[in-house]
Amino acid sequence: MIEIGFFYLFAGMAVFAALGVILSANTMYSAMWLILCFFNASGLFFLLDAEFLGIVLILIYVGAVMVLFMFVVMMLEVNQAQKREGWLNYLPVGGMIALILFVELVAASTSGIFSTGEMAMASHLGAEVNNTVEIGKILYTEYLLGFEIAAIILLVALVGAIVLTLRERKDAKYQDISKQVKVRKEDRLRKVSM
Amino acid sequence: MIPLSNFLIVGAILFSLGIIGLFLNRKNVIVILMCVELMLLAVNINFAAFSHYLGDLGGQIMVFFVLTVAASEVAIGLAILVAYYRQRRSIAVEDINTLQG
Amino acid sequence: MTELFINDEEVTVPAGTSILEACRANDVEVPYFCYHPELSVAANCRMCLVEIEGWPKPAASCCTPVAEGMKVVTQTEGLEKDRAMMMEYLLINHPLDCPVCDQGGACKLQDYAVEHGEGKGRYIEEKRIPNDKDLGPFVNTCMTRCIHCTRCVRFADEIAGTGDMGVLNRGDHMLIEGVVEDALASELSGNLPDICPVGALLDKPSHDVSRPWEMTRHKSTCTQCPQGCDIEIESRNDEVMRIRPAKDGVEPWICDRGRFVYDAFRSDNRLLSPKVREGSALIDVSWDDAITRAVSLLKGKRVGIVFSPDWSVEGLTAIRLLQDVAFENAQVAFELHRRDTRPFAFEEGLSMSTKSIENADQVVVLGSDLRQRLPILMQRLRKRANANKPITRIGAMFYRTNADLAVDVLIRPRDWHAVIATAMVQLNELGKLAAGMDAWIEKVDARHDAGKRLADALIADSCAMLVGEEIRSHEDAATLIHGIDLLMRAAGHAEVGKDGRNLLPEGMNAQLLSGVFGDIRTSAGDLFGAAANGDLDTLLLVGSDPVGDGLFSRQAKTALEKVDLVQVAAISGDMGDYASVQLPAAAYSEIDGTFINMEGRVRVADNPLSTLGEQRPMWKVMMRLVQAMGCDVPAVNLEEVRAKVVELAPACAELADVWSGEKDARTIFVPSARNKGTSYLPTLTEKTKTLDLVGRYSIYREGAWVRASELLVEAGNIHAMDDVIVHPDTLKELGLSEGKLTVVTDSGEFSFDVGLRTDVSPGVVFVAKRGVAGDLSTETSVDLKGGQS
Amino acid sequence: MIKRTLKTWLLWELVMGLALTGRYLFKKKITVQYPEERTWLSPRFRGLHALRRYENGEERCIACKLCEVTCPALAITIESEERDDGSRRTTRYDIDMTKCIFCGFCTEACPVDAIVETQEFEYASETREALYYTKDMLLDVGKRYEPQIASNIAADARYQ
Amino acid sequence: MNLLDMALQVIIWAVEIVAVVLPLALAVAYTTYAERRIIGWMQVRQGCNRVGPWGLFQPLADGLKMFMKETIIPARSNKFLFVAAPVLSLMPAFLAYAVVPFGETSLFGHELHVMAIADLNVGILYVMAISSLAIYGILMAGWASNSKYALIGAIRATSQMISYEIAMGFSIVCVLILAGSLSLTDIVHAQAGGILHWYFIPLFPMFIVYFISGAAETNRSPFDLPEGEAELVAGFFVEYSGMWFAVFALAEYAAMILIALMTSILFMGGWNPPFEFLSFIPGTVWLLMKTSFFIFVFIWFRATFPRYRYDQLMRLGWKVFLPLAMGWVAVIGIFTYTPVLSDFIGFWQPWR
Repeated sequence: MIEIGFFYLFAGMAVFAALGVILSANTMYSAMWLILCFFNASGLFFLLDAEFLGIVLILIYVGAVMVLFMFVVMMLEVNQAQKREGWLNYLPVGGMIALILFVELVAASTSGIFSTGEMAMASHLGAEVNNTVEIGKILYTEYLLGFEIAAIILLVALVGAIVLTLRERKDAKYQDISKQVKVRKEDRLRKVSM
Repeated sequence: MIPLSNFLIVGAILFSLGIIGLFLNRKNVIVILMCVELMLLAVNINFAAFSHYLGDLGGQIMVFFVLTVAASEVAIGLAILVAYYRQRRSIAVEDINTLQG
Repeated sequence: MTELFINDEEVTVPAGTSILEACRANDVEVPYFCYHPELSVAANCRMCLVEIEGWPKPAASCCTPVAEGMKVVTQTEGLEKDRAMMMEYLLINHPLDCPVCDQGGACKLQDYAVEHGEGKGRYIEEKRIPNDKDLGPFVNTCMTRCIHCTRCVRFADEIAGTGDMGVLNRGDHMLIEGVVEDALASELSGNLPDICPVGALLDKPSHDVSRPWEMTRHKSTCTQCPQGCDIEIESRNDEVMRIRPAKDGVEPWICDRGRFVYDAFRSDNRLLSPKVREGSALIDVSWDDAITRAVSLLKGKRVGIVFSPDWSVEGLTAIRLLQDVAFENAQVAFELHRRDTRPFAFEEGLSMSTKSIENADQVVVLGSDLRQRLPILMQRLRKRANANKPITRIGAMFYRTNADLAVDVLIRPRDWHAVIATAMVQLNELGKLAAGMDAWIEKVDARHDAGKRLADALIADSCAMLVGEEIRSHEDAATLIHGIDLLMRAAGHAEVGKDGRNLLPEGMNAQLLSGVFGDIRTSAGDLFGAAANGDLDTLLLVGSDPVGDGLFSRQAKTALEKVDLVQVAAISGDMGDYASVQLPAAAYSEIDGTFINMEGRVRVADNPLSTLGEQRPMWKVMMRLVQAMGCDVPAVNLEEVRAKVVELAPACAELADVWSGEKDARTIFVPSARNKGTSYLPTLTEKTKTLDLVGRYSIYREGAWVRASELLVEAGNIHAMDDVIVHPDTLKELGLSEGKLTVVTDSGEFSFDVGLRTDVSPGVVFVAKRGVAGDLSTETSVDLKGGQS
Repeated sequence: MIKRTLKTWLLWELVMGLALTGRYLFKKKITVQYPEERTWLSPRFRGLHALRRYENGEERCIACKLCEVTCPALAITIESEERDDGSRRTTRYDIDMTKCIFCGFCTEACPVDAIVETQEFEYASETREALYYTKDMLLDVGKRYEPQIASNIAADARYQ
Repeated sequence: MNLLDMALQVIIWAVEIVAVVLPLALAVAYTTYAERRIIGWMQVRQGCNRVGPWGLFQPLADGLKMFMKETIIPARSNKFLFVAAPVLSLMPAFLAYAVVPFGETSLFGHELHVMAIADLNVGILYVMAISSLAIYGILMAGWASNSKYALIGAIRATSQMISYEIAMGFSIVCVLILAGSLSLTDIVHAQAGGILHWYFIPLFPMFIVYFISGAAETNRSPFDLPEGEAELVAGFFVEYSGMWFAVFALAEYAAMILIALMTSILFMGGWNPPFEFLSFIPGTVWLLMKTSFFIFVFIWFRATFPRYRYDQLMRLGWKVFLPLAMGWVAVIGIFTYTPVLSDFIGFWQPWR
């Protein structure tokens, strides 16, 4: 009972927040809505006994990715006024595509195999299983290759992002702190006998 | 007990909203990126749901990978955006069409 | 020219210059106290000592003329020592009260004590303490501070001509004394504090109020008389503290009236906010309300406009613009002293500069009390008289001048035709002719001996004819001026370059007025008459006070009681009793404006004081009225008003260059109008009354500003004379004695205290313009009766 | 070299810094407990202004306005006129204590020691208006602190 | 679970929450007092000693003053977010305490009961996740104020917090490797058995990294650049006054106490006494003593060190702490899985 209630709460909030994301005039608000959406998705994850993923979702998305979004929004001064210009032209096409997809997906998900039967209702992972431990176990065994690739992708993304945005300003002065710290009095001071 | 289809429908709704958002906010690359995140989230929900109901942790591992890729995508995407903004002082999608041949 | 060396630099100065002047001309600093460029040399302060090569002793540079090849040194150790000793000597009796002395901070003695004096005085004995003098309301004395430079004595002798300061005793007992222990009789006495190098003579009204460093100074033009002196207004927090002659002005002095009138700027009589009559009282309202009220009184009504000529060129032009746009058929008058509005052969304004008047071979003054009307011009003539150059004067009174006049003749105003005719006859005999003279001579039978004196003066090589108010306000003025014009032409004083025809105007900007308003001017008397007869609904009075000033006060009073009055003014005058609406306009200290003085000299005032209340520049008030009347506004800023000035008055075209900065205002003279075509023949009407009536002008009584200034009123009371004065012979002839007598006029009988003065022409009754007898000025002839009416 | 590396990695400098502050934690405190305890004030202390009078009751101020002109904060406003007995006196002598920077130039400039600064510094008020000292208030201050002012001037006279 | 049980559970939760939040609020208040006194002493001053005996009522007076003050909301700010921001920053600071175990007690039954509102098995992850949310309060405050100082302060704060969170995360990973659990209770249990078992011994560099990163994470001196008075006036909360300002201060001190608590739990053996013979003193007291010590050290830092320059701060985070922490993870990993070395490390790894 309680679970159903929570499900509808989380699901409803998530959908509502998603609407907020796409309808807000202010990019900052969009980001805030998206954060709310992620929170609720995390709630859904908890309902699915994926507490590790739920927390990681918050940690990564809310704690890092969205901050990055907000950062960029704050720094780039997006002109809000012209954001929505001419959206009506694209709404029919986009709406149509989205609608068709939506109908298809709903049809598929309600088409018997997922909506009825044992699989639809029964959880096949016991709640008492330590989700974190289990994930760890298969992540570092079965999916090790994938894990390594993901690590490399992250590394590439890290390097890529730095390469893209780092610029040494010609007109700015930099100091080498380790060099400063390393300095000893012998380097600067010379004894001269008079 | 929550039926699996409920999770799938939530995923479908979020995914569709993500698509509409793409069309609705064509001017603003940042919001477009957010919509992509939204769609990925929908996919993640599906993965997690299937994983749960099928009793296979592989789904959660997939979520894990999707998260990784999404984070990378955002980092790179925003980095490109910042670099572009420095060049053009604008991030409107129309202005980015100069990349066309 | 003489060449000499000052501190090893070769300089060239005119021969006869003193060394001190040579140094000053070449920016070499030489300290001095007693020297003053406008005064004679006294050489008694010994501060200006310089060393001259080959001379055994230092010489006083102010009284040593330069010589060819002279080698002057102004800075040596010896001289420093001498100067230090001089300073010590001067400071023996000088008190150390700089903190309480108004001169402190602007004091030569203080500056030189710092620059040249020793740090310490050795004199410990008692100082002497001369008594302070009472020199009237303008000059404060503190004689302990006096260093006996005698500048004031020389000023009183040479410039004021009154000689009422002098030196008593010698050496240590030397004292500066007023010859009469009373108020200074001079109308230039306010200059004494300016020339005093120490704090012995100080400005009394501003005494102990402010200090020199607190003052901000800005240049402006005095509009108190047609002379239009350059003044420097010293103000503190936008309150005028002092008015002084501008340092680089044309005249080194200004008169007391122009100096102390600032008292009126802050008087209660000042209009500082718009007022509207509610019942019997005037109450302050907003500009919008006042304008609405004014428009309700003006729009669609028959309006007469009377204004004062003392506004700036821009303000006056704005009045014309208002008339053009809003009241096309309105009558306009601006002269309260002119009975005859026919065009004059030469309109008001001088054709000569005051300097060339001073230097002319002959100066003829016809019927003018110059000392009262134009004290600064009189000071120039006095300098001329001191140099033994002739001045001829013909008038109804031996007006006091404090100068020796070569010829001074008394006539009665009704004799002017005869005088001119006689002069014409004289010139005819000498073969100096002008077309139209014969008709004159034929028409006038009477002859007057004064005409011969006039003719004598006219045969000089150059002659400056100063035609004064007795002729200008004469009922047949146009004819008389035509006659004088003929005389001048005949004598050859009318050619370009040596034009000597000067008609002394009533106020500022005469040259502009005859151009801008020449076609629509009317007599103020006629205008008031029309108003009194009900031919007008409303009077728009811009600045003047026709009840207090001018010839038509009785008519003005009748008219004002009859019609509505909208007044635009900086000062209310007596009009507060009549006005329905009063709109405040900025005084001359408060505007960016241009002024033209009687010589045609142009002055542009800028950096005005902040307005004290809600008053606005005249042109703005006028344009606001135009706008409120629902007409197109012809000019919305000062530049546009100035463009209109040039458009309306071609004579003032050069002003455009001044405003644009292309020309220096000092280089420009606006010429006064000449009406060549006019010719009138005398229409001799027999006077019904036996005695001529002449209004007597007083510097301290004429003008709303002056009457609002307590200081000037006080001075006026000191110098007051009886309301009516006559020559003793006149009374003797009539068998009367002085005291309360009845004056019989066309409009009634009035009783006055009649005083006796021997310098009045027999047969002439002088009335004080302001005061109880002011009402008589509309008349030109009266009878006297004994007893009270 | 080793010593340096060791020092760097063991955060030696930081530890020394902490040790220093740690030592001071136990030192005797030098705080003056203000209302109960007070520090000694120099005779040259520049506190609240006062206008003085002569012993016969006559105001010292002669309205020379030197203090007004020397005031760098433009805190002094003086208006003067000639009094009936012919002496020059102020009709208004205001000091705006909110503007005053207590530089003491006014006292230096005063030729008659009329404007002085007392050692009083506790004159806070609840309104700004109360800090606008008029002539009467300043004379009143002078009356209250005259003995102190006189002794301070006497103490400092040698160094003037 | 019937309704009564549910109601009972709710009441128990409520009591637990109150039992944590109230002392926490008081602790925050007296941390400010302690800070002022200690800094005062270190600067040879007295510090606040006027309100009440030894100035003990000073925090109350300050709180009263803050709440009486007018709250000014700038005219051109984003009103909603401006008001929401302090709440957003306070909420995670308090929320994190939900999983903090304050000790074990057998008061409520025979078995030992962990004194935590929720003894989550991923407790440490939870703390990490929640404390990373504190950024939003600051970010929103900076952005909604519509002031350049606030915005710069907020940007500084966020990038600083994100940067140091990574180093912090890696130092925690080291702890996890040793303890073999994400549960805070298990981590404490793993350190049982005296001071030698505490993790600050094998993980000494990580202990330092964690603690210093904690200072940076909570914007404490010498890493208080986001509120650098000299250049940013007051940083992200320039525009705040009165109550909302107090809320920010509350959040900052709560976060500071949390870091002190976490340091005690992760590295200093939590509620374990250093020596067995001292175990008569309750564990909670030990934990609070350790926490107090770390709070004192935070204050000590503030009294001692000058503020870092921003580029130096970033350099420290990314170029020193991050490699160091990652390297130490590798070292611990190598130790754990290399046969010979694992015997050494096994001493601290009870899961073996």
